[in-house]
Amino acid sequence: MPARERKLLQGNQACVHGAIYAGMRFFAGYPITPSTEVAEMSARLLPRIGGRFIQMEDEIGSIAAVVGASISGLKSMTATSGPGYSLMLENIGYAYMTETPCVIVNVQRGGPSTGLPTKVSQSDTMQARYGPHGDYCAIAVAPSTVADTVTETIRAFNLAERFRTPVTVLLDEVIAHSRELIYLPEEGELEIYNRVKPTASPEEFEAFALTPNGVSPMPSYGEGYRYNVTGLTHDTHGFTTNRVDEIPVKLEKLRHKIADYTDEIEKIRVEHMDDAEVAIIAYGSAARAALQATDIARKVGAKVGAVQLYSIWPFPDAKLKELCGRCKKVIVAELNMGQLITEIERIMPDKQITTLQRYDGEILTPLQVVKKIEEVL
Amino acid sequence: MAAKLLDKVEIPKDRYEMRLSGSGGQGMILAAVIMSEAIGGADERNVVQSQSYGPEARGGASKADVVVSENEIYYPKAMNLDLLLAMTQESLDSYYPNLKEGGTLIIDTTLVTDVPTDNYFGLPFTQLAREKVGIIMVANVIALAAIAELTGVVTREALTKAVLGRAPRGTEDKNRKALEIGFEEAAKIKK
Amino acid sequence: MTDADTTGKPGPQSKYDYSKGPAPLEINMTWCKACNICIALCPKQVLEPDRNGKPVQARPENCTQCTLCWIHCPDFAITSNYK
Amino acid sequence: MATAEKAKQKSDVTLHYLRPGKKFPSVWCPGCGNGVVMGSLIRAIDNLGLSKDEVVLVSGIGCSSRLPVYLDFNSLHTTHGRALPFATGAKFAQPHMKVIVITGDGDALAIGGNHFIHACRRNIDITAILINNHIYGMTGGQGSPTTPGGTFSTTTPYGNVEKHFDPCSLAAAAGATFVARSTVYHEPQLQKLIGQAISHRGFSLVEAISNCHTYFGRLNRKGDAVAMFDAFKERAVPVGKASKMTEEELEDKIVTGVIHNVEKTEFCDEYQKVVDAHMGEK
Repeated sequence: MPARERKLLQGNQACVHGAIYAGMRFFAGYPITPSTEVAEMSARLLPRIGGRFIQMEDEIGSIAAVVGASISGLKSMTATSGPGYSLMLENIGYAYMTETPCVIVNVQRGGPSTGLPTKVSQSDTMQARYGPHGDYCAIAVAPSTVADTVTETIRAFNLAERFRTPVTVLLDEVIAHSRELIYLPEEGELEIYNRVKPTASPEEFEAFALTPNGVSPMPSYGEGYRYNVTGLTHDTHGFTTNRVDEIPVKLEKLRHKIADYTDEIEKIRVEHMDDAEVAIIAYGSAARAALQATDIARKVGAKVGAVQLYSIWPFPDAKLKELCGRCKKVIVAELNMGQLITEIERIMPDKQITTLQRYDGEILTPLQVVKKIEEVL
Repeated sequence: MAAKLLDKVEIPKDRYEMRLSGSGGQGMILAAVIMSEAIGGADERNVVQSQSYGPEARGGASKADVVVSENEIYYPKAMNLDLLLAMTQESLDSYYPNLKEGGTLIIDTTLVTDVPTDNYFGLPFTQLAREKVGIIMVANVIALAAIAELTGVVTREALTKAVLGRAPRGTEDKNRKALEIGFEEAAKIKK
Repeated sequence: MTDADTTGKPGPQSKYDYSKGPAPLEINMTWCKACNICIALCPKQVLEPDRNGKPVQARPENCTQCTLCWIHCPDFAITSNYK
Repeated sequence: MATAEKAKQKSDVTLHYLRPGKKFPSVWCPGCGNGVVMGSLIRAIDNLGLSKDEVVLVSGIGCSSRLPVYLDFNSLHTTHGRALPFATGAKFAQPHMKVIVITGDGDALAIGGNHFIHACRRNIDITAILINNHIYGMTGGQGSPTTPGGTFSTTTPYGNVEKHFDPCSLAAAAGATFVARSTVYHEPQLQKLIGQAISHRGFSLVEAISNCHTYFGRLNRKGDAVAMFDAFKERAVPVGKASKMTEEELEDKIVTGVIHNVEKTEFCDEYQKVVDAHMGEK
């Protein structure tokens, strides 16, 4: 086997490689630190594979163009950061309602508002779940290394196509701007999922048909299925409805098509949890500090384990509960004032849960985590 | 046991942490990128390269870190520097406290005059670039060559390949020259 | 109430000569919202409102097929009926 | 009989483009000009001989934006003001499709104002049909960016103190390459202009002056639909004639016809050149 060459890539650049591997052929975005390299790399690479890049007038237009392109048949993505993500929420909500697959990369930075453009944060954790108004079920994945960013972006596209839904990739400034040597996956190495196309004739086609797994086959514009797409609550044909018997059907579809299949979405990394008395739960760059601290603390005999979440939403309730079953104490390490911890407290009311927060624009250090381990032990 | 945890912990020894520092425009980030690629091209060691980002990257103090390990690199930032390259007095003053005991300090004696230790390697990188190559822009390449020679973190061959891989077209000769000077001058002061 | 009220067709009192064929216009009284535009724009007073304000063909023999009524009908309720 | 045959065929052509399964009549008030524009659009598309599958109708929010759902095309009813960026994505993804945006004065010029000027600037091959009734209809008669100074709406109860946009001048200045205006009274002209706009390669705007007698008419004593249609007839001045008139003479007039028509490179075409030049590069 010929030696493969590693590439030195930033997280933001790796994200584009992953997206293209997954089939991305359309990118619309608006420059914002610290996500801009995603747009720059897309602008450079997409024409080379016959794809399309457009810099829109703002983030609202960017996600709108992404949804329009996806319905027209191209796998589409946009990338932004906190303030831009806030602007996108309107049409991310539209994508939930219209069940349009697309990927939104949010390279988190400090907030609220313009906040800290060049500093790391994980304070959009909850926004990725509850950002747009209304009831729906969200999917968010969270890489922590440059290599992860490739695989998680691919996973984000696969999940978007599988579940006909927008998927958020929660990056953060540290991963986005760090360079690491990575192997890019070779053709055929990773599985790529494409949206299910209708097999019914256009006459029999029902745009938002109820199916056993809740996902309706999705044609592209121009394929003969002239259906209506609307952000208004609609019936299975795509027509607006105000009927009390039809509204819950739509909302339950949005929820159950994801909530009933969480095992296909959840992904957790576990280190040293077999005999751990203390578990550290983290994601993204905070998880790297947690893993490092676990490694350090283990060497001096502390019975500590690390649990890294690769998918934040839907929250892996059952799996996490099972993983932490043995240990009495849990440390939640995150770069915000306590967002992930609310979910942990919800699912493990019987445990002693400690929070380790950092929100000064810097990444948690392994020694800070070790210190916290020492406190709770 | 618990109370003594912090006293006992050690920064993992499988990591080699470098910081290349200077002022904006001296090419420290590019140097760190080249160093990372040189290491990556040579063997299977892992590398994480990071830098200060933002307004400070456009002038003023500039730093770029390279963490090298044969194992998976968990924490992406430097914790305890094995090597500090300081191209200016300001960067030396800022980052010297992060250099671990017994770590390697390399300074540009053209611009650094006040060194808080006797245990260091000094070469006039900027002056060498100006006088022997004709452009000060390659001072960072001379420094990279010196790091390779003095620490053995990467071979001459791997570094040369990485530098030439990044050199803009038409500057290959000057970069080659800069590498030679760096290797030679560093060999002279190597202990 | 004549059948003109519900069908939009000429009533029995109309002078329209059915031997010449069906009435010039077909009016979909279900879609019509009685906006009065067709009645007002007709230059030959072919149409008159019924008691609901919807058009009936009071003087179908006057129709010149000028198209004004149906091109301005916002509800596609009028079609020309010449065969 | 030939003329009558033609008339018959034309009068029911609209029915062949209505979406099966969608209930009629429409949601609009009796006499609303939106329906007239819908008829013009259908007849223009039919005249061009476009297949239903190659047409995408995109709209935002507002009364006019309800139009696409009634028609048997690919339709995308989006969020307020955002029809143009959605359309941009759809068009750019499949440049061979005919993408037509149905929008209103509030949708296109207030909340969507930024998208509007940038779609014009890019000269992307999209046709925007802006149904201008000078007021917000769906939310109940509030002032819009085209509400004339001094007129009344529910949010300008003492008369509008703001200036209004001229969508055609705005579009032309922003880079649109085909700009035309007509009214719902001048249906044959409106239909013809829509046809020209769809055929035009580049960003085209057709401003259709329409009546909201329910709010704008009632609040400003302009009468019912018929009275407003009559006013459009009175106020319309063809663009050729208007060029010989003074500013004062043109006050309160509606200049109709092709306002602006130039050739410029189109966005998707230009991007395709980039793709052709760099395809396959590593």
